[in-house]
Amino acid sequence: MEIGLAHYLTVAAILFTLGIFGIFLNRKNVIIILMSIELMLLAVNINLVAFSAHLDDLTGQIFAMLVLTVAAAEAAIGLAILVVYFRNRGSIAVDDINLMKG
Amino acid sequence: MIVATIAFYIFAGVAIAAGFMVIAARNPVHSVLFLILAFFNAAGLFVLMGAEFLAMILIIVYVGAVAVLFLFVVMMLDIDFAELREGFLQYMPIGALIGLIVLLELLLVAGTWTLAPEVASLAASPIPPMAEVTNAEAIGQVMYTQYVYFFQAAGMVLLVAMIGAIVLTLRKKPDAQRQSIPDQVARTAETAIEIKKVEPGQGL
Amino acid sequence: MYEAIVFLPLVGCLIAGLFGRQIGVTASQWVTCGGLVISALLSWVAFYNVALQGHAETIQVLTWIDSGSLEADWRLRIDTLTAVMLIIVTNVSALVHIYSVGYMSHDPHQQRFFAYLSLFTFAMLMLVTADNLVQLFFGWEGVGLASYLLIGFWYKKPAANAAAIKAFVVNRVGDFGLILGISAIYLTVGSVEYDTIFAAIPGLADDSFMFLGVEFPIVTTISLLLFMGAMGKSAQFLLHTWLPDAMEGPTPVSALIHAATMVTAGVFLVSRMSPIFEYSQDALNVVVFVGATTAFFAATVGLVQNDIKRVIAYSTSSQLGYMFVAAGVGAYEVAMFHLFTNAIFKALLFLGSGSVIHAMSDEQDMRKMGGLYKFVPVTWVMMVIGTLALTGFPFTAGYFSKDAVIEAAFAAQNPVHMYAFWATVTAALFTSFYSWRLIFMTFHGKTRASNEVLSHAHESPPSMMIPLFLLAVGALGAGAMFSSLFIGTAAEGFWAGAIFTLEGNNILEDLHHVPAWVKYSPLVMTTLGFLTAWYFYIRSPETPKTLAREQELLYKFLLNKWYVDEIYDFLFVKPAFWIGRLFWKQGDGQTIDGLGPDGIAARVLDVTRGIGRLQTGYVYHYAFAMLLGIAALTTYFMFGGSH
Amino acid sequence: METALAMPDLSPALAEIILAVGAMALLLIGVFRGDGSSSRAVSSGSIVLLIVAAFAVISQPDGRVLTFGGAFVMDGFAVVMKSLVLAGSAIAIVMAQGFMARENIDRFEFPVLILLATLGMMMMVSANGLIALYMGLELQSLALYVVASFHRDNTRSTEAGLKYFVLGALASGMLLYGASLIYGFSGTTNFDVLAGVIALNGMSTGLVFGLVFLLAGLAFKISAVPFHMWTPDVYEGAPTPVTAFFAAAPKIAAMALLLRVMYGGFADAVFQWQQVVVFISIASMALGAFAAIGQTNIKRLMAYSSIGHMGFALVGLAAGTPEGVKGVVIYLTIYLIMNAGVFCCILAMRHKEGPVEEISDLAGLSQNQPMLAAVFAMLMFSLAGIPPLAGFFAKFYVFLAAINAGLYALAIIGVLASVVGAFYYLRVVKIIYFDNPAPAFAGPMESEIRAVLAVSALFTLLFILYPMPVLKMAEGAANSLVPTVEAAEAGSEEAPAVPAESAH
Amino acid sequence: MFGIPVLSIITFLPLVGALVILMIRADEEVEARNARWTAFWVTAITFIGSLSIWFGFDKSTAEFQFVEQGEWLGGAINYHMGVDGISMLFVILTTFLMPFCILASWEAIQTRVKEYMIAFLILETLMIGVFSSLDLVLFYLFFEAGLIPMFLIIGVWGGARRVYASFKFFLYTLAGSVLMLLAIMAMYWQVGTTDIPTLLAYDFPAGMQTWLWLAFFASFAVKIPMWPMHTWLPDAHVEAPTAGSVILAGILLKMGGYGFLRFSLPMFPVASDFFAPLVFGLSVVAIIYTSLVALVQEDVKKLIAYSSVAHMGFVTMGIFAATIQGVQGGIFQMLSHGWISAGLFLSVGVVYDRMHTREIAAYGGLVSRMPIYAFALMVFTMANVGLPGTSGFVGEFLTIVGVFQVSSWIAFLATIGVILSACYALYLYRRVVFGELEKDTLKNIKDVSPRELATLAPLIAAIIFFGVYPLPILDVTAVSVDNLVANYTAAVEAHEVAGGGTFDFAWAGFGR
Repeated sequence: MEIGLAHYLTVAAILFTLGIFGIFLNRKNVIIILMSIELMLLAVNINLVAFSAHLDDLTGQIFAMLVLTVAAAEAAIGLAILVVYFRNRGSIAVDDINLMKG
Repeated sequence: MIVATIAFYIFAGVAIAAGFMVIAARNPVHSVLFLILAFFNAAGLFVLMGAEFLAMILIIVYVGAVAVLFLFVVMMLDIDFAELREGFLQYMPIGALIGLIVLLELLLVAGTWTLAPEVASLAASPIPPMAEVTNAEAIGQVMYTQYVYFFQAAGMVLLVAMIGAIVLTLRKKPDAQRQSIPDQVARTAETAIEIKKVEPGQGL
Repeated sequence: MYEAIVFLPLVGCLIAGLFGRQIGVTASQWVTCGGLVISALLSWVAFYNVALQGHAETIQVLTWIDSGSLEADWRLRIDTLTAVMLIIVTNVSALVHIYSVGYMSHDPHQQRFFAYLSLFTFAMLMLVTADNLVQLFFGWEGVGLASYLLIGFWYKKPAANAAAIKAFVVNRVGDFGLILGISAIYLTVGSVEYDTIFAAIPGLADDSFMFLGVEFPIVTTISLLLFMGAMGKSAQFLLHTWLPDAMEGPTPVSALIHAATMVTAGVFLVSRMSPIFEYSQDALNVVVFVGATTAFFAATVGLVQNDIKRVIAYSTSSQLGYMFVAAGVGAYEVAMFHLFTNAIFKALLFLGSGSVIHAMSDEQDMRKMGGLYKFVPVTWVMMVIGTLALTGFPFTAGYFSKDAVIEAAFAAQNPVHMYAFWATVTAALFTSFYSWRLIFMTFHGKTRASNEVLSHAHESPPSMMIPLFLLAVGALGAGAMFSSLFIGTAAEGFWAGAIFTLEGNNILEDLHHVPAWVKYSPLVMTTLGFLTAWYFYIRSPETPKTLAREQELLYKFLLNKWYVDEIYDFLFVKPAFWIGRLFWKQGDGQTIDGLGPDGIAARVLDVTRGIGRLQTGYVYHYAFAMLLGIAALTTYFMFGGSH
Repeated sequence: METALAMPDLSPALAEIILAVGAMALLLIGVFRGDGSSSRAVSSGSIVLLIVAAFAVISQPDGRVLTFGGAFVMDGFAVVMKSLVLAGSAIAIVMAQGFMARENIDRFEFPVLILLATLGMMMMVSANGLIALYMGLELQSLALYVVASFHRDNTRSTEAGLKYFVLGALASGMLLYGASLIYGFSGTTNFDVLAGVIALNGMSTGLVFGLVFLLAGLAFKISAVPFHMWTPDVYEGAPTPVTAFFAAAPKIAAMALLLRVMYGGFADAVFQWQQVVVFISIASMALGAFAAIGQTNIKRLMAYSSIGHMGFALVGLAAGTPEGVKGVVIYLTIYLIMNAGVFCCILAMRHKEGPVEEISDLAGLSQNQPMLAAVFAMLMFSLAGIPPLAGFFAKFYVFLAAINAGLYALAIIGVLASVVGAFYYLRVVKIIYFDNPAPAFAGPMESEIRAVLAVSALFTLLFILYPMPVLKMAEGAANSLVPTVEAAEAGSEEAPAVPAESAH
Repeated sequence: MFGIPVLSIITFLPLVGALVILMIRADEEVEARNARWTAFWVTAITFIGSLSIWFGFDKSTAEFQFVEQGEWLGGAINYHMGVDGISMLFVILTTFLMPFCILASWEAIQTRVKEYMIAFLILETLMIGVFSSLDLVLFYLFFEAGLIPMFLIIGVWGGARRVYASFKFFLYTLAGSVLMLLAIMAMYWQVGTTDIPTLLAYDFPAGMQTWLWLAFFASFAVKIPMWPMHTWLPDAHVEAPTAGSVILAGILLKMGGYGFLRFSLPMFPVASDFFAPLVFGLSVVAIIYTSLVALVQEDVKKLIAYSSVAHMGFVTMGIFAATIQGVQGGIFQMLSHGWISAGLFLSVGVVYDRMHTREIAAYGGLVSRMPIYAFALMVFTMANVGLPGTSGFVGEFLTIVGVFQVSSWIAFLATIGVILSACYALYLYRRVVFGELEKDTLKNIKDVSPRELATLAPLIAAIIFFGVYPLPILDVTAVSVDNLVANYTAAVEAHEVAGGGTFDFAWAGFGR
C-alpha cells in the first residue's frame, strides 16, 4: 500500500486532535497544556512538510521551520509565565487558575 | 517501498501513541519524555518525506532545547502529583465526542486532496531534485533570499521571547552581594577606614 | 345690539371673576346684574324686531374653526326661535341675578357666584344664537361647565361635588351622541352650518349610510344622535339622574339652570333641528316615546320625594318630557310655548322655594316644615301662583301650554302618540298631586320645624321678592298673552320659518280640534290631584304614611327613583373603576410591562447570569468553547453549509 | 536562483525597519543605563519612535507596492491601519508611564515590548501571505503575553498572562492548522496567488476548512465569540494601561488582517466567509451586550464592551463590500479614540491605597469631579452609540454597509443588541450621576493622561461637526483594499442587494 | 430670509447658552443664580427669535421655508434645515414652553443647578432640531440625542424610582428608534439620499413601504406613545422633575406624532393606508383603556400621564384618518396638548414644591387657600376634558370629525373617551381642589407666587385664545396639510388602480 499524502495528513490530524484534547481535558498541570500545544504545532509541521513534499514546493518546509522557531520562542515565554505564576500562587494546577471569572 | 511503508507505520504509530501518553501520563516527567519520543518519531516521518534538514532541526531544537527546558521546569516546580488526580474523566465523554467529530471532519478533508494541474506551477520555490541539491542546501538558498523577511521576523520573535523570559523571571535580589568594580577602584583610605579614638577604660 | 345681548354677560363674568376680589362684592353684583338687566331689556327689543317685525338677522363675529371644508364661525343667528330663547334666558337670568343678591348675601364667595351665573348666561346665549352646530356645541358644553361650577359652588360639601361631576359626566354621555351627530352631518352634508344642512337634508331623506358597520338611514341616525344630546341636557329618562342631584347647588342656580334655561336646551335643539327631525318619523317617534316616558316617570318619583327642591326638579324633568312629546308629534311650536311658560313658573317655584329655604335657615326637607304661610305669607302666595300655573289652572300660563301638549299628543294619533297622550294625562294628575302636596306640606298643617328655626323665619328681602313678583305676573299672564302668537293663529307669521314643518304636518291646526273629553281631561286630572293631595295632607295626614306602609315595595321603588342610580352604579361606575384597576394592575403592570420592558429586562438578566456562569475562569472550559466553535463551524460547512 | 539574490525593496517597510532598529537601540539604552532611571527615557524615546514611524507610514507613496517576494504589501489601507495602530500604541505608552511608576513596575522593557508588539501588528497589517501573517501575529502575540503578566508579582496579572498565553497558543495552533490546509489545498501562501486559485477553481472543502480554522485563529485575536473567553479575565488581570493597549491596537491590527485576508485572498469566497463572519458577529454583539450587564469590575465591563464592539465592526466586514471596509475603518478609528478616553478615566480611578476597579467606586463622581464625570458619561454614551457622539457614526456606517449588502437580519439583531448594550453603559452613567457620592479619587491626573482624555473627549463630541476627514480617510482605505476584489466581484453572486428588487 | 440662517440660529442658540453656563465659575449660590438667569434669558430670547419664523412664514405654500443647506457627511447626507406648515408650529411650541420650564425649576431645583440648566438648554437645541431638520440622518441625530439630557434630567433630579423610570424611558425609546435607523439606511440605498424633500417626492415600491413603515412605526409609536408601548410614560412622568414632565409631555411626545406626519404618511402612503386599521385599533384602545386606568390612579402625575396617552390616541387616530380635519386636528391636538399638559404638570409642580408628595389623597380643599391656583387648574382640567372654548376641544373635535369620515366605529369608540376624560379629570380636580381643607399639612399652604403665575398665565391665555380663535394655527397648517392629504390620497388611489384592492403583505421587501 502506497503511503500517500492522506496518511501523513491523518497522522497530523490525530496528533492535532490529541493536542486539543490535552488542553481541555487536562486538569492536572499547566505544563501538560504547554506540551499539548507543542503537539499541535508538531501536527501542523507534519502537515506542512507533507504538503511541501507533495506540492514539490519548498515553501512548506520553510514555513515549518519558522513554526519550529516560533514554537521554541513560545515555549520559552510560556514557561517563563508559568514560573512567574508558580511563584505567586505556589501551584500550577489548572483548577487553581480561576481567580477571575464571571 | 515496503520498508518505507513499514517505517511510516512504525513512526506514525509510535508518534501517535506517544502523543497520547503525553496527555495521559500521570507524571509530568513522563509526559515530557513521551513528548520527546513523539518528536523523534515525527523526525522520522520528516525523513521519510525528504525533509532531512527539518528532521535534524526538530531533534536539535526540540529534543535538545525545548524538551529539556520543559523537563527542567517540571523538576524545578516540584509539584505534588498525587493531589492533581481528580476530574480527568469528568468531561471526557462530551469532550471526546466533540474532538472526534473534529477529527473525523479533518480526516475527511485529508482524503479530498487532489493536485490541481495548474497548482503545481504555482510553487513559489520548487524543490530542486535531491540529486543536485541537498535539502539543507535548498533551504539555505531560499531562506536568506526569498524568505529573508521571515528570517528577520523570526529573529524579532526570538528577541521578544528573550526579553520576555528575562523581564518575567530575572530578579535582582537586593540583599545579594555584587561586585562593583568602579566602587572598588574608587575606594580610598578615607572611605574605607574609620579611625576611632578609644577612650581608655570606656570601651566602644 | 345683538352682540351686546350675548357678550355683556361675558364681560360681567370676566370682571367679576377675575377682578372680583379687587373691586369687591357690591361692584361685582352691580356689574353682573347690570349687564344682565341691559341684556334683558335689549332682548325685548330684539324680540320686537325679529319676532314681531320679522327682521331675522345673522351677524358674523369671528372666524373660528376652518379646516378643509369644515367651517364653523362665531356667528349670531337671530330668528324668532332665538329671540324667544333670548327673552327667556336673559330675563330669567336677570331676575335670578337680582334674586341672588339677597339670597347669597351671606356667602363669602359672591363674586365668584355672580361670575358663574353670568358665564352661564353667556354660554346659554351662545347656544341659542348659534348658526352652526359647533358653536351650538360650544354653548352646549359651556352651560354644562357653568352648571358644573354652580352645582359644586359649595365645594366643601362632598354631595355637591359629586353632584357636579355627575351632572357633567351624564351630560357628556349625551354630548357623545351630539358629537357623533355633528360628525355624521359633516360626513353626509359636508358642512356644519344650519342653512347648508337644512338645505341638504331633504335630498338625503331616503339615503342610508354605514354606521357602526350597519346600514342606517341617514336622517334617522343623525336625528337620534342629536336627540341623545338633547336627552342628556334635558334630563330625559335614563339620562335624567343628574338633575335631582344638581339640587345640591344654590337655589337660584336651580331656578336658572335646572328649571328655566339650560335643561330646555334639548327642546330647543330639537326645535332648531326640526328640518332634520321632520324627515324622520322614526326619530320623532323615539322623541315622543322618551318624552312621554320621562313625563310619567319623573312625575311618579316626584310623588314621594321629601326634599322641596327635588320635587320641583322631578317636576322639571317631567315637564321637559311634555315638551319632547310636543316636539315629537311635530308641534315644535307647542314645545317652545311650553318651554316658555314652564321657564317662568318653574323659575317662580324654585325661587319661591329658595325663599322658603332662606327663611328656614337652609332647611330643604319638607317633613321639617309645615304651616309656614303664617311666617312667609308673600312667599306662600307666590308659590301658590306658581303651582297653579304648573298644574294648569285655567287661564294661567300652564293651562295654555300644557293642555296644548296633551291635545297635540292626542291629535297625532299613532300608537306611540296615544301612549304619550295617556302618559301625559296621567302625569298631569301626578303633577297636580305632588305640587299641592308640596304646598300643603310646606305651608299648611302643623309646623314640624324647631322653634329655633322658626324664630329666625322671616320674609325675604326685596331683592328676592321683586323677581318673584315679576315671575308671578308672568306665570299668570304669559299664557294668555302669547298663546296666539306661539301656537295660535298668528303662529306662522310669528315663527317665520324658524321652525320647519313638513307639508302634511298640520298638528298646530289639528290640536284645536280634538274631542272635548280630551280638552277637559287635564283639568279633571288636575282637580283630582288637588283633591287627593288635600285629602292626604290636610284632611287626613295619616293616610300617606299608611299607604306607604301598605305599599312598601312601590313606595321604596318610587322613593329610590326606580333604582336607576343604583343600576348605573352597578352597571357603569363600579365596573369602570374595577376595569380601570384591572387594566392598570393586570394589564399595564403584569401583562404589558411583564411581557414587555420588565419581562425582557428580566430575561436579559437571566441570559446575563447564564453567560456569567459560563465564564468559569477555567482555561479548559475556555478552550472547550473554542473547540465547540470550531466544531460547529466545520460541521456547518460539512453538512449544512452550501458552497 | 541568482535573481533571488537581488536586494528586496526596503522602502515600503521603512516604518517597520525604523521600529525594529529603534526598539533594539532603546533596549540597549535601557540595559546599559539600568532600570529605574531609564524607563521614562525609554518611554519617551518609544513615543518619539512611534511618531517617526507614523511619519514614515504616512509619507508612503500612493498605490499598492509589494516587496519581499510579494509577502509584504503597502497600500492606502495599510497606511490608515498602521497609523491607527501606531496611535494606539503611542497612547498606551503615554498612559502607562504614571501607572507603572505608581505600581513599581516601571521597567524599560515595557515600552520596548510594546514597540515590538507594534512591529508585529504592522507586519500583520502589511501581510500578503500566510507566513507573513503568522510571523506578524506571533511577534505581536508573544509580546502581548509578556505585557499581560508584566505585573509579575501580582497573581491576577500572571494569571491573565497564563490564560492569554495558553488560549492564544491554542488559537495560533488552529490558525496554523488552517494555514497549512490552505497552503496544501491551494499550493500557495501568497494571498494574490490564492485569490487567483480560488477564482479559477472555487473553494474546495479543504480550503473551506482552512478558512474556518484561519478565521478562528484571527477571531481569537479580535476576541470574537466563541473565541472570546480569554478577554474578560485578561482585561481584568492585566495592568490597566496594558488592558487599554489590548483593547485598541491589537484589535485594529487583527481586524485589518481579517480584512486583508477576506477581501484579498478569499475575495471570491465571500459567500463562505460571510456566513462565518455573520455568525461570530451576531454572537459577539449579543454576548458582549448581555454579559457586560452583570459586571461589577470596570475593566471586565470594558472587556465585554470590546467583544461587543468587535461584533459591530464585524458587521461591516460581513457586508463584503467597499462600504463595509469603509465602515470597519471608521468604526475602528472612532473606537480607538473612545477607548483611549475611557481607559484614561479608568486610570483616574484610584484611592490612596491604589487603583480601584469596581464600578461602584464611581458613585457620585459627578459631584466630586464634575468634569471627569461628564467626560466619562459622554464616552459611555458614545460607546453605546447614542447620537450625536462619535460612537453613533461608527455604528451608523457599519450598519449602512450591512443594509446595502442586504444583511437585514444581521442589522436588526445588531441594533437590538446595541440597545441591550446601552443598558450597561447607562448603568455606569447612572452610578456616576444618580448615586450618592463614594469617596473621591486621589491625586490629580497626570497631565499626559489629561491630554489624551481631552483629545478623546473633544473628538467624540465634535466629530459630528467635521466628520469628513475621517470619512475620506476610510473611503480611501476601502478603495485601496477593494480593487483587488472588484474584478472578481462581478462574477460572484453579490448583487448590489438593493431591496428594490423585491418582487420575488 | 435675508440670508440669515434663522433656523440654525434658533436651534443652536440654546447650545451657546449652555456653553455660557458651563463657563460660569463662582461659589455655589452665585453660580446657581447666574445659571438660572442665563438659562431663562437664553430661552426667552430663543422664543422671541423663533417668533420671527412665524411672522415671516408664507402660509400660501406647502414648500419648505427658511431652508438652509450645508455639506456634512457626504454621499447626499447633508445639513439641511427648513420648516413647513407642519413643523413650524412645533418649533414655536418648543421655544414657547422652555422659558416656563426654567421658571418652574427656579426654586424646585436646588442641587446641581448648573448641570440642570445645561441639560435643559441642550435638550431645547435637540428638540428644535428634530422639528426643523430636513435630512433623515440629521433628524435621527436630534431625535435620539434628546434621550441623553432627558435621561439625566429624570435620573438626577427625579423622584424615588428615578433610576427605573429613566432606564425604562431611555431603553424603550432607543429600542424603538434603532429600527427606524435601519429603515433610514434602506431608504438611503434605495434613493441615494436622505434628503427629506427628495424622499417625500420619491415613490417607494409598495413591498418596501410595508417594512419601512413598520420600522418607523416602531419608533414613533413608542415615542408618542401608543398603547401598548405606553408604559414608560407614566413612570417617566411620575419620576421626572416638574419641568422634565412638561418637556416630556409637551414636546417629546409630539415628536412621535410629528414623525407620523412627516414620514409615515407622506412617504409610505400605501403602507399607511394598509396599516391604518391597526393604528385606529391601537388608538381607540389607548383612548378607552388608558382613560379607565387614569380613573383609578392615586398619583397626580401618573393620572396626567395616562391622560396624555389617551389624548395622543386622538392624535394618531386623526393623523391616520388622513383627512384634512383629521390631520389638522391631530396637529392642533398636539399643540394644544403641549400647553395643557404643560399647564397640568406645572400646576402639579406648584403643589409638589410645597408638599413634596404627588399622592392625590394628600390633598383636598386647596381652593380654600389657593383660589388662583384652583382657577388655573380648573382651566387646564377643562381644557384636558376638551371643553369647547379651550384649545383642547378644537383638536379633539377635528380628529373625531376627521376619523368619522373614515370609520364611524372608531369615531364612536373614541368619543367614549370624551366621556371618560371628563370622569377622571373632574374626579381628580374634585379630590385635589374641592372638599373641606382638612389636612393639617395643608393649613398653611400658600397660593401661587408671581413667578408661578408667570408660568401658568401664558398657558391659560394660549389655551383659551386658541380655543376661541384657532385660526392662526389652522391657517399656517392648512396648505401643507392639504398638500399632504392630496398626495396621500393620490398615492393610495394610484396603488389601488395598479395593484388591485388586495395589498400583499410583501415579504419580498425583506431579504434577498
